[in-house]
Amino acid sequence: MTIQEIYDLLKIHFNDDIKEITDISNGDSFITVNPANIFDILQFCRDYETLDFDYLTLISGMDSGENLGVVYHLYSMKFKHSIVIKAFVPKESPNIQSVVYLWRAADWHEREAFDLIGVVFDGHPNLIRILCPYDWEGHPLRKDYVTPQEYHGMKVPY
Amino acid sequence: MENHQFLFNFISEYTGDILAGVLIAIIPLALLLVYALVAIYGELKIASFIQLKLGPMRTGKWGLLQPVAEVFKLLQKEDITPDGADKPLFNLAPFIIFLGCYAALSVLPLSSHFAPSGLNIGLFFIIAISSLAVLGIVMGGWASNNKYSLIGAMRSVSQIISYEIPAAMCILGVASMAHSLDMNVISAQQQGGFWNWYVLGGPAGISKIWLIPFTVVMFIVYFVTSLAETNRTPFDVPEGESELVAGYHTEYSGMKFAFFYLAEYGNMFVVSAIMTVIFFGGWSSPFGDFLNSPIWQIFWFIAKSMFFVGLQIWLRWTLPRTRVDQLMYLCWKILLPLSMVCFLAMALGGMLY
Amino acid sequence: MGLLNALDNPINADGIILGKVEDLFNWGRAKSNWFLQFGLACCAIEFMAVNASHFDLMRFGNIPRSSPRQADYIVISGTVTLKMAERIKILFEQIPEPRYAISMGSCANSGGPYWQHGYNVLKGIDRVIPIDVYIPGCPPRPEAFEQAVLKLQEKISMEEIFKKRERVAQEDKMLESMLKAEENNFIENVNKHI
Amino acid sequence: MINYLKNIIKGFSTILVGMKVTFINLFRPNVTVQYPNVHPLVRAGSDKMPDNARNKLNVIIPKCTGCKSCEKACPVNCITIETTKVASIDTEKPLMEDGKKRVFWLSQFDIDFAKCCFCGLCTIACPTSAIVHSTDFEYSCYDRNELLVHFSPFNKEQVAEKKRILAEEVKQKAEKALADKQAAEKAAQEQNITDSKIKSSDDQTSANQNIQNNSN
Repeated sequence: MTIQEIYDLLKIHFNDDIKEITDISNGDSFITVNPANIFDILQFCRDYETLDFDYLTLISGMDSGENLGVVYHLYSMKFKHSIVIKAFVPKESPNIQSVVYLWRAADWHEREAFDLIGVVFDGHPNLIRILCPYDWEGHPLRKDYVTPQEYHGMKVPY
Repeated sequence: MENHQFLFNFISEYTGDILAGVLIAIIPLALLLVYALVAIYGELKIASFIQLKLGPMRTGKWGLLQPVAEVFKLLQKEDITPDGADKPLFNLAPFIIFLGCYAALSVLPLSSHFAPSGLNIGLFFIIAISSLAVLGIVMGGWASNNKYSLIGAMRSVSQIISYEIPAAMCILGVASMAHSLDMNVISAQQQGGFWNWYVLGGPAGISKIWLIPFTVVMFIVYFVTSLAETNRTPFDVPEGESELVAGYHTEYSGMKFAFFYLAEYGNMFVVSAIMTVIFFGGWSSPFGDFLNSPIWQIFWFIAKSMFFVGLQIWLRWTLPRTRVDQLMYLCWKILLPLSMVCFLAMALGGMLY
Repeated sequence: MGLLNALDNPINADGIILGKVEDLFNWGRAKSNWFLQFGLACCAIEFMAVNASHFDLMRFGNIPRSSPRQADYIVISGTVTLKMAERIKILFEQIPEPRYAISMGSCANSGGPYWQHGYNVLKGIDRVIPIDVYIPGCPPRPEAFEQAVLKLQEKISMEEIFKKRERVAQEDKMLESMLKAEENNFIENVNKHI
Repeated sequence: MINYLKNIIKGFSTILVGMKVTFINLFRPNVTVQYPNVHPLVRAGSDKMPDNARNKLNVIIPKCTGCKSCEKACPVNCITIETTKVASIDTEKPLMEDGKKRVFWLSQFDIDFAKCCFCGLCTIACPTSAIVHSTDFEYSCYDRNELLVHFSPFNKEQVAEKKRILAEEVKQKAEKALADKQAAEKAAQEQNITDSKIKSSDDQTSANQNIQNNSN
């Protein structure tokens, strides 16, 4: 299925939750959805007969300035089609439903997104830092992140 | 005061004996130390040649002084005793291990006229004294207060104790054929050419030919167990670098580690020497009376032992490390049945001849 | 080297070679360096090449040990993150004296490509442990590493082990100068305010 | 039971095969190159160090134009270049390698090899190939500051001297310019006066002419 067909199918089932489709000619076109309903949408994507996205390639977090974004790359082993879904959450309350129960692969991806961007995945079984030390302060890949002067007595800037 | 008087009397009465004891004790020690230098150098070089490289090259000619440099290095290295360690046990462990192999040397007959101690139960003594190594290892592993040390020590204990049973079977088999536990007697029985060695059925005419397969298998079983008892690859799970940092001697540094090092090579020599005595004729020349004078006997004994040490080193750089369960499988399910079957055959041979 | 120095010394009339015990020990220390196996990033791959047959680090008497207690020097080969820096410190402190450290590659020297923007990279391992030899390169050639080992051996054979170690003395000196500078600053400030 | 014995024999024989392999290796010639004895530059064949090996960077100062392309190309900002203009009153008249007149002194050309990632982008960016990878790899050192290599031929005093000369020239120029300006202003004023005089005389002459014309 092409991304337009997927978009149409999702639009039929989820109506207002599916916001828009952004066409990128030489890259992955993506569909922006409502973060509140992300779990149902992704579950639909996984379970619907003609979609059958059984493989979660990647979850990445992003900082678009005023909002935090979560990007899901899905792939279907059966139909060989893929889709990119984006959901934007406000910086003040960056909460989004976890999809660990749909794909186990989401576990570490979500921890990484939490660690570096600070998106909070509700319902994640073990949402702790994965790359940075546990006592690290802040989320380093945010645009307003300020590099600390010192960590455990070690000077950080050059 | 009375005690002193007693001691004085004792010393004055036995001065000659004590002096002789000390002198005789020094010979195996010197042998052991010189051998350790040679073995360490040999190990490095053989390992390097097998890997198509050169090994130590820049310490003297062909790196010949490498072990000497290592001794000087280890002598001045800081001696660390960890804070949480059980200090007396920690400091005692390397010496106990060294004691094990040093004491075993005392009954090895270097030639027909020289054995540091002509014990008539030599083989039995060696089986008993080699258990000291286990004690030292478990002491070191426990006292280090380090979980890797402890796991390594536990593995080592289970391994050595398991492998002692097939090893004892092999020694018993030969003892039953030789009707003796005296290592000098066993060596003397095998004089008159390599045909009389126990690995080829012992000194009993042509009719012993049915025994040869059993004795050869027995020798192989003993060789495998000797590898396991000295914690050499492929059975060096107690110090497996990939899992436990350095096993039971993780926390040892400086001279204490040097003692572990020395004891490992010393144990290699001891098991090789036992192998030589019980299977390969001890000090006896392989060519009958040719070159069989007492001085040449020392040469034969050491040459044979060093051959097996070389074999162990060669095997070390050939095989990867076994898994712990494979190790136990090999011992209990293969070596023990094999050694029992061979023991029966050898006992039968002992009854017949 | 030490032994050769001793042999170079004049032989007196009785044919006795005079040399220092220190030279003998330094010779042993320089020629037998056991290193701690410790790889962090791409430099570790080059480090493996140094140990392998073609370049053969064992020629210099360098034998790998897996326990820091038995090692003489540690090779920091790769990017040191702040998380790892603390572990490196622990490992280095576990090496018994006299101990040495080689910093291999740009990342360990100064943070390398991450020196400007790496929020999580330690900008130079010498902020955590004292380094004896720095090897530039990204990663350095195996020959460069061997040269560093020779350089380390040179340094060891020059040391006076029965005196205070050079590095310790240096650290003391640094501390002293720092204190002095602080004092001077203080005096200057006071003078300004007066 | 048969399987069991077969396994034992198989295990034993495979060990013998492995030992055979290592035994053959024991007597094969080794592949080691002995570095301090045999330098990689003089080795034969494939053991020789490749020409494109990423070793220490070398800057050929006479070729350098001070364009700072390498500084911009460097992904880790390990190159620092400072140029000082050549003063016209300077007694030294430097030339480039190709005989052109030099416009800039390279008062500072530092490469910090502790930061350098040896990517070679600067060698590509350089228009005159003044910065190249050399074959030198033996420059490990005891102190990290030694890795900050100054390629500029000047030391601090010389740089200060050059800067002083330049400042002097600038000052002279400024004075000259000021003087020129003042002179020009003065001249202009004088010119104005004379101009007006000339103009007035012109007017007169033209008036005279007119008168003459009229009279004619």
